[in-house]
Amino acid sequence: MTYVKYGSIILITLVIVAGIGIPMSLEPAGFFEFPLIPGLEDKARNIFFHVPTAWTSVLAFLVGTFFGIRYLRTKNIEDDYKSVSAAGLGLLFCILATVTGALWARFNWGTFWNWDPRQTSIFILLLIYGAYFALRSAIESDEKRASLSAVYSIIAGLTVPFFVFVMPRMMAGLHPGARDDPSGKGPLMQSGMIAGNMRVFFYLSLLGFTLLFIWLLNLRIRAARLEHEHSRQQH
Amino acid sequence: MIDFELTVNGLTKEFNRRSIFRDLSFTLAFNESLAITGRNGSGKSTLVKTLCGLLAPTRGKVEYRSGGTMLEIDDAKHKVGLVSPYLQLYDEFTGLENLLVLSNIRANGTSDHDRALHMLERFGLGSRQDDYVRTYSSGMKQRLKYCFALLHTPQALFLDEPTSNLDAEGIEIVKAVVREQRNAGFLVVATNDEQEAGWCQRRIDLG
Amino acid sequence: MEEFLAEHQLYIVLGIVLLIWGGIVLYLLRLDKKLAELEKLIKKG
Amino acid sequence: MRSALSSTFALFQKDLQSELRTRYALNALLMFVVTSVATILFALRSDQPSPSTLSGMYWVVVFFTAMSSLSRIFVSEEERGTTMTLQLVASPSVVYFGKLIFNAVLTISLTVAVTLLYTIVFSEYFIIKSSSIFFATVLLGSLGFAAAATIIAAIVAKANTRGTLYPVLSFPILIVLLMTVMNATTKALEGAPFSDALEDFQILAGYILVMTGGSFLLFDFVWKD
Repeated sequence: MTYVKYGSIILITLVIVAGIGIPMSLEPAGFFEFPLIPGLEDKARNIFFHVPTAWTSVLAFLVGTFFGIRYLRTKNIEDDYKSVSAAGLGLLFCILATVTGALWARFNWGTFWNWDPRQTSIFILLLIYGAYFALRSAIESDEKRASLSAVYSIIAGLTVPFFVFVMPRMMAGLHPGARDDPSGKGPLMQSGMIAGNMRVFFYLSLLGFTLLFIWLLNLRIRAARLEHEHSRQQH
Repeated sequence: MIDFELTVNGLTKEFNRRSIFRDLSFTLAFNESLAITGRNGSGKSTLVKTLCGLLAPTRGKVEYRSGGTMLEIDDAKHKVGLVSPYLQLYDEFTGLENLLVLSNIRANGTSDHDRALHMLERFGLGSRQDDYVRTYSSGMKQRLKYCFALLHTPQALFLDEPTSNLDAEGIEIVKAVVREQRNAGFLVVATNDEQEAGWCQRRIDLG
Repeated sequence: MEEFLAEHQLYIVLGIVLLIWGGIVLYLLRLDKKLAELEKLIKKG
Repeated sequence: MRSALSSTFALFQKDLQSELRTRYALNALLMFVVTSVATILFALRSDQPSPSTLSGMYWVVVFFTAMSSLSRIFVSEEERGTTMTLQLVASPSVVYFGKLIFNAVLTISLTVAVTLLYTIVFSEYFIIKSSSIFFATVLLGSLGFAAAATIIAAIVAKANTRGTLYPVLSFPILIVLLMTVMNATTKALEGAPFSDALEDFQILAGYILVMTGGSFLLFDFVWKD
């Protein structure tokens, strides 16, 4: 956990410094210059911060569902609070991804919300998290709450592959990789544009946020365990 | 004699991290009977539900054996009869329809119309068999629950508060049922009443 | 405001970084409060 | 196997008979369809709705009406205290499939009612040009609806705030289905050739299979206390 903790701090600090500090030029020379993309300019730097939040919220959903499945198999209440802790963090990062995404969209595409496939996906993820917590608050028995919310998160997870197929076909996309994007990759991912240095920092950022998620999850689970043990002593 | 028995091993049930009962172990063989006693809220009904396979235990095992081989819980349920205040029948059906519908759903080949009529007759519901259950009094509903529980000649009969809402005549019929069950399988009675607990050979007190 | 941000787009990036940072800090503060409450409870119990 | 099938059918019959007698879901369902279509009529008044607007409106009515009645299938058992009775006489898979068939029949009759009403009130605009696409969409859509709605109904029946919780839980699960059926219905109203909608039907069929399979495997955990 020490590596995770300091790793996440160092990586995210590094990415913030590099992501904001490294200058941009139309013809980058060397590693310490990002390519300047007309129309995106400095906003391209958002990729280091906005995308990892969305990634973390999806990761949290997967982790939460994984522990949900494990609860159904073991009926060990500890798996349930691991699952709910992951979901709580997922909700946090989902909100962050939605808000930062809306802000970026405002200055890049003109409006806060465009119903672009990825915006729709993150909105649905937000709805799923909302429904998950609404369900949990409506059940009194601990065991019942644990198994029903696990079942719900699995059922919700089952619809995810469909979104991957359905969404891009149904609506015009603005994000890179959408149907009507001629290059199929979007300006940021186009070969040569992000290649090299930007990509390095992007992956470092993903790693940093993943480590941050593991650290926060660990803290949250420890708190939940304390709470659990305390209420057990009360009885 | 048919070899049908229930083995309970280390049975524990917890609700909201509070244990209802802990580490129960016993065996019930053919012809045996067991009374479960205890205060209100001591977990009598929970134990009965767990034994019938309606509640999953937190730890431990409930196993039914017929002729030495263990039964899957869904097969065992076909040999279980239960009368419980938590178990209700359908208000919008008549007494007879309830029995027929439920035995059709059970579908282990014995959707016996005559048997249903016989049970209704035995519990004094013959004249009301074609009336909707919502018009029944609470005592009549209790009698109908007995008809449902005994319809498929269960080898394990569980009675939770066996005489609630019953009049003197009803109680006499129940006593006769209890006597017969001793030769047809085994019997479990959950009750507060000393006299009813006395119908059984053995007793578990949940405190 | 609009024009200023269009000129100095780095501030949009800065805003987004601060938003994410703020969200995480809020979460940590809540967790901290929760732990403090638990400590109090456990000391008492 | 055979006895499981006949049990499932007997359970379906019981629910059907019970519904025909009490008309809990049916009356609410009809009133809901009529009022929501009337509201749409007021809102559109003299406008000329496009095929995509109409197909959207069609499924909005189906969604909200279904939300008012599909959850009853488990809630009514829970409220009357007959859950235990069913647990005693039937295995979880029998209960799930029996209830699923009932919900599917209910949804199909709901779409029939909405279709009839739409053809009457929007006689100029709601013209099904490609009936093969339309019927396949409505049939597959209803089955998908029932598959997802049944497991959610089972979950909701065990919670406290059932009425409000049901649409909240169902909507995220049903969005994919709604988007696909709206898309396919638009094609049917525009008179596209059948092959144009094949991709939508594949998605719908996949959805039905995944939802039914998943619910079947998970139903045990929901149904048993």
